[in-house]
Amino acid sequence: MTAQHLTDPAEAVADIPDGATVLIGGFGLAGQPTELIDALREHGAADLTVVNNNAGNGDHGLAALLATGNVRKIICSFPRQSDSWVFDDLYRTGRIELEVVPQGNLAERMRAAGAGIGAFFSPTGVGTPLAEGKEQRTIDGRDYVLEHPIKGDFALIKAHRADRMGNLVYRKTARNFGPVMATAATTTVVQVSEVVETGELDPENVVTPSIFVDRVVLT
Amino acid sequence: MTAQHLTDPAEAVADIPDGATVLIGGFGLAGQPTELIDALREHGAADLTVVNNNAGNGDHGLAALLATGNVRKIICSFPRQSDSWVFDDLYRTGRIELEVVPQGNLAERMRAAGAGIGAFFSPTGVGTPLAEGKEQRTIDGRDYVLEHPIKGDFALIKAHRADRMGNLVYRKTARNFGPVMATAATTTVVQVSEVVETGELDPENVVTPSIFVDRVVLT
Amino acid sequence: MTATPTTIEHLDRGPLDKHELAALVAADIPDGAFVNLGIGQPTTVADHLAPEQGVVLHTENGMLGMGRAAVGDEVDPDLINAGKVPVIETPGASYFHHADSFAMMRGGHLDVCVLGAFQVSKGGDLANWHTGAPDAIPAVGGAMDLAIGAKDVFVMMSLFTRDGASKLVESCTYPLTGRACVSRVYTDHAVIEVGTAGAQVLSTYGISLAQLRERTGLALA
Amino acid sequence: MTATPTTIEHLDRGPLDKHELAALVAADIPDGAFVNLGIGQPTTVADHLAPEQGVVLHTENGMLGMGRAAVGDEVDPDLINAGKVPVIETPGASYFHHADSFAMMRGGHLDVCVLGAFQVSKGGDLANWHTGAPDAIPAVGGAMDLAIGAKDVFVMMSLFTRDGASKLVESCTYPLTGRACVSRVYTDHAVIEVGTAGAQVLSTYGISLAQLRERTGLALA
Repeated sequence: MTAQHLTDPAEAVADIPDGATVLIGGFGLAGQPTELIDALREHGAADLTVVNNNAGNGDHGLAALLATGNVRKIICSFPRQSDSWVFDDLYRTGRIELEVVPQGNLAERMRAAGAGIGAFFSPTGVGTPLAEGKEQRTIDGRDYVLEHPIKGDFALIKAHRADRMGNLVYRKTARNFGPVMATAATTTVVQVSEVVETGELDPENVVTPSIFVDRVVLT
Repeated sequence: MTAQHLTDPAEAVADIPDGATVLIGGFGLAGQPTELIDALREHGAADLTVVNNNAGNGDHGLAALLATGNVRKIICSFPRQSDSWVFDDLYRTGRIELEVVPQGNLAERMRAAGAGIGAFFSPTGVGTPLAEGKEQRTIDGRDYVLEHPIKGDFALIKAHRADRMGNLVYRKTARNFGPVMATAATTTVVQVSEVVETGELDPENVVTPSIFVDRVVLT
Repeated sequence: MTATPTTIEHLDRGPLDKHELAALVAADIPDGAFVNLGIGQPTTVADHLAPEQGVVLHTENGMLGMGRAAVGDEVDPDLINAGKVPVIETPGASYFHHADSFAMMRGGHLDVCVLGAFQVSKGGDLANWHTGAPDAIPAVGGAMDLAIGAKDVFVMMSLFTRDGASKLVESCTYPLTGRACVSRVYTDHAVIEVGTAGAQVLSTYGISLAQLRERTGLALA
Repeated sequence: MTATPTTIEHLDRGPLDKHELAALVAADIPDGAFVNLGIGQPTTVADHLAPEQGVVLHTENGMLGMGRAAVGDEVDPDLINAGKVPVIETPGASYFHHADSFAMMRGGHLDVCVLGAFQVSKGGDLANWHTGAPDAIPAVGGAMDLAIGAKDVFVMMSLFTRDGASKLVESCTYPLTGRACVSRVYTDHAVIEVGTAGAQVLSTYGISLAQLRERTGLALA
């Protein structure tokens, strides 16, 4: 289906239900879908599971979403930062669940969800506390941990440019988790800074094909 | 290491030893590294395992390589075609081993080799003869077959354009197996129709980063 | 629960010819769907897709937005479909490598895949890659990935072999391509929903439901 | 088998300062290597890489060919390194998404990764992500992927804690980041090869091998 084009971030996230798993793109500010996160916060769905590389910085964006108390669980690789006080407080007072996942496993588990892989033996984390309780196997003399997919009900990501169909290109390291999350969610919502006519993106250079994109919000 | 640039295909394949596993790109003629295959045939390494989508067509290219008797085993998805008489004869007379792999498993197993994945549960092939003897598992109500990586000693692929460092771009559906095979082999040899100066390829549009490319042959 | 649909019997006509069958399949593909058309007969469905349907064709050798067969100067050896036929590119197309292309299929992102078959079982098992002949050289290509790689898998086939045996069967005798993967079977004589709930005939052409039950030997609803 | 190397004792000088240590690591990186420099002290290695070495830097957030820190107008919020510091692009750079970037690491394609550490064991176990303090919030980032994601993993650290305890240990007391993954440890007092064959001191700075054995409490070769 050709992507739905919207101008109001609120409309783009209005059907995210309580209890949803939401994949949120970005690494630092690069690729962070700020307007979509703000819209989700204002929308107010409760009991969310959020997947992001971090657990919010300062008082804005993801941190502000966490501060509403509507996020039941966060799955991330690096929650603890100098300015992650919102998360830190929620965590220390037992008001948020945390699943820490090595960054490469986080990316690969979402890739697996998008690619129909049931589970995979990962080389990362073997012999560490993060592998405890997980199935391990030695294959060709190397040890691996079995990791399972992380699938999202929604993905909120940021890209640079979309065409009318929903094909996407990104900018520099802002690409980060966007292309993977787009494949791993049932509904993918993208905020972009530019929309061009279909045919204006070179087919050789499309990074996320339109099949993975449901809604495009020009911000 | 910046890719080594050569003009003689023979030099590019001269160190492929007997017994090597060689991943050969292409789907039909699109992306087929014809000059490299011919050079490998003339080089004459014996006891090879070849991975390709098919098992040669007509009397040229891969079929001519098979005809030398130097290929002990072929791993492919679709050996039997109207013009695969070279392979057909070798197979029916017991002179070549065949491992038939569903095309998606073939691609994903090479991707796993390149990505350090020890094995993965694939949704493809469950309940079919190609899953016999393989470990199966039900995960979240769906059945999967455990598949293992296919790693190459060498990959011979074709791209459209390389820069001096070895970054690659492809042309249309000739991209097919190239980017995956480049990641899955110890030594990747690429034939291209154009070499440009480093910096001339847009970093956003590089498909195979130079880290995966060892030798570039301008043909 | 939806009510059990009534079978529509078209008795004022003969069976569907190949063009009619392709048109029927094309009409059932939802607007804007991402679709893979298998090699052979399914390819003809493309000729019946209306531009306003906005269907986007996927070819597993690495492209979305595949267009019609290339003619004359359009032929480009680097731009072919899964049947290795030169095709053209449509606006909004994209290219990707084989692992990404099959991830797209296996991840369930395609809406519809249309395939040919030797046999389909009432439960939706598909056999379309191997006759089981002991001297046949096995060759599977993307068949098994396509079988499990779309939200809906439509099969297009003649309902009976030349010998009159039903290709819709209680359980497949040919080696399977995929288990419980087909959602609907389009044949010259009938369109039938299949799946774990059993087979449900949606419409017949030139044959009554009763005759269909008799000729297939199946307890069709 | 190579002959056991002789330890070179530099007794005419004190321990290496941070710049000297970074320069030493930089000099040991092979020409043309693809290298990931971890956050913190390892980042300083970049300042000592000579352009003619042709080293290509990887940053795990999706780039090969990362350049130096951006200054002034060069700062682009979309172009940052794994430490979230704005950087510049070098000719021949490429961008890719997170799964491809970590596949590159985990697939063993990087030649060298340089990391900091809390502890390294003689056998090459690495502890650099968690102090094990019961109230600490766990945070791993890419540490575990980097630990197993390069042909050679170099650790840069001070050899002793402020309390004088050796950070090179018989076996790590902190939670592990990776098992048997470090190949060489660069410290202010010594450069030591580690691994399943045990620890081998390559050079000392301002300390003798005998003193090193005494202060670390390890049977160093």
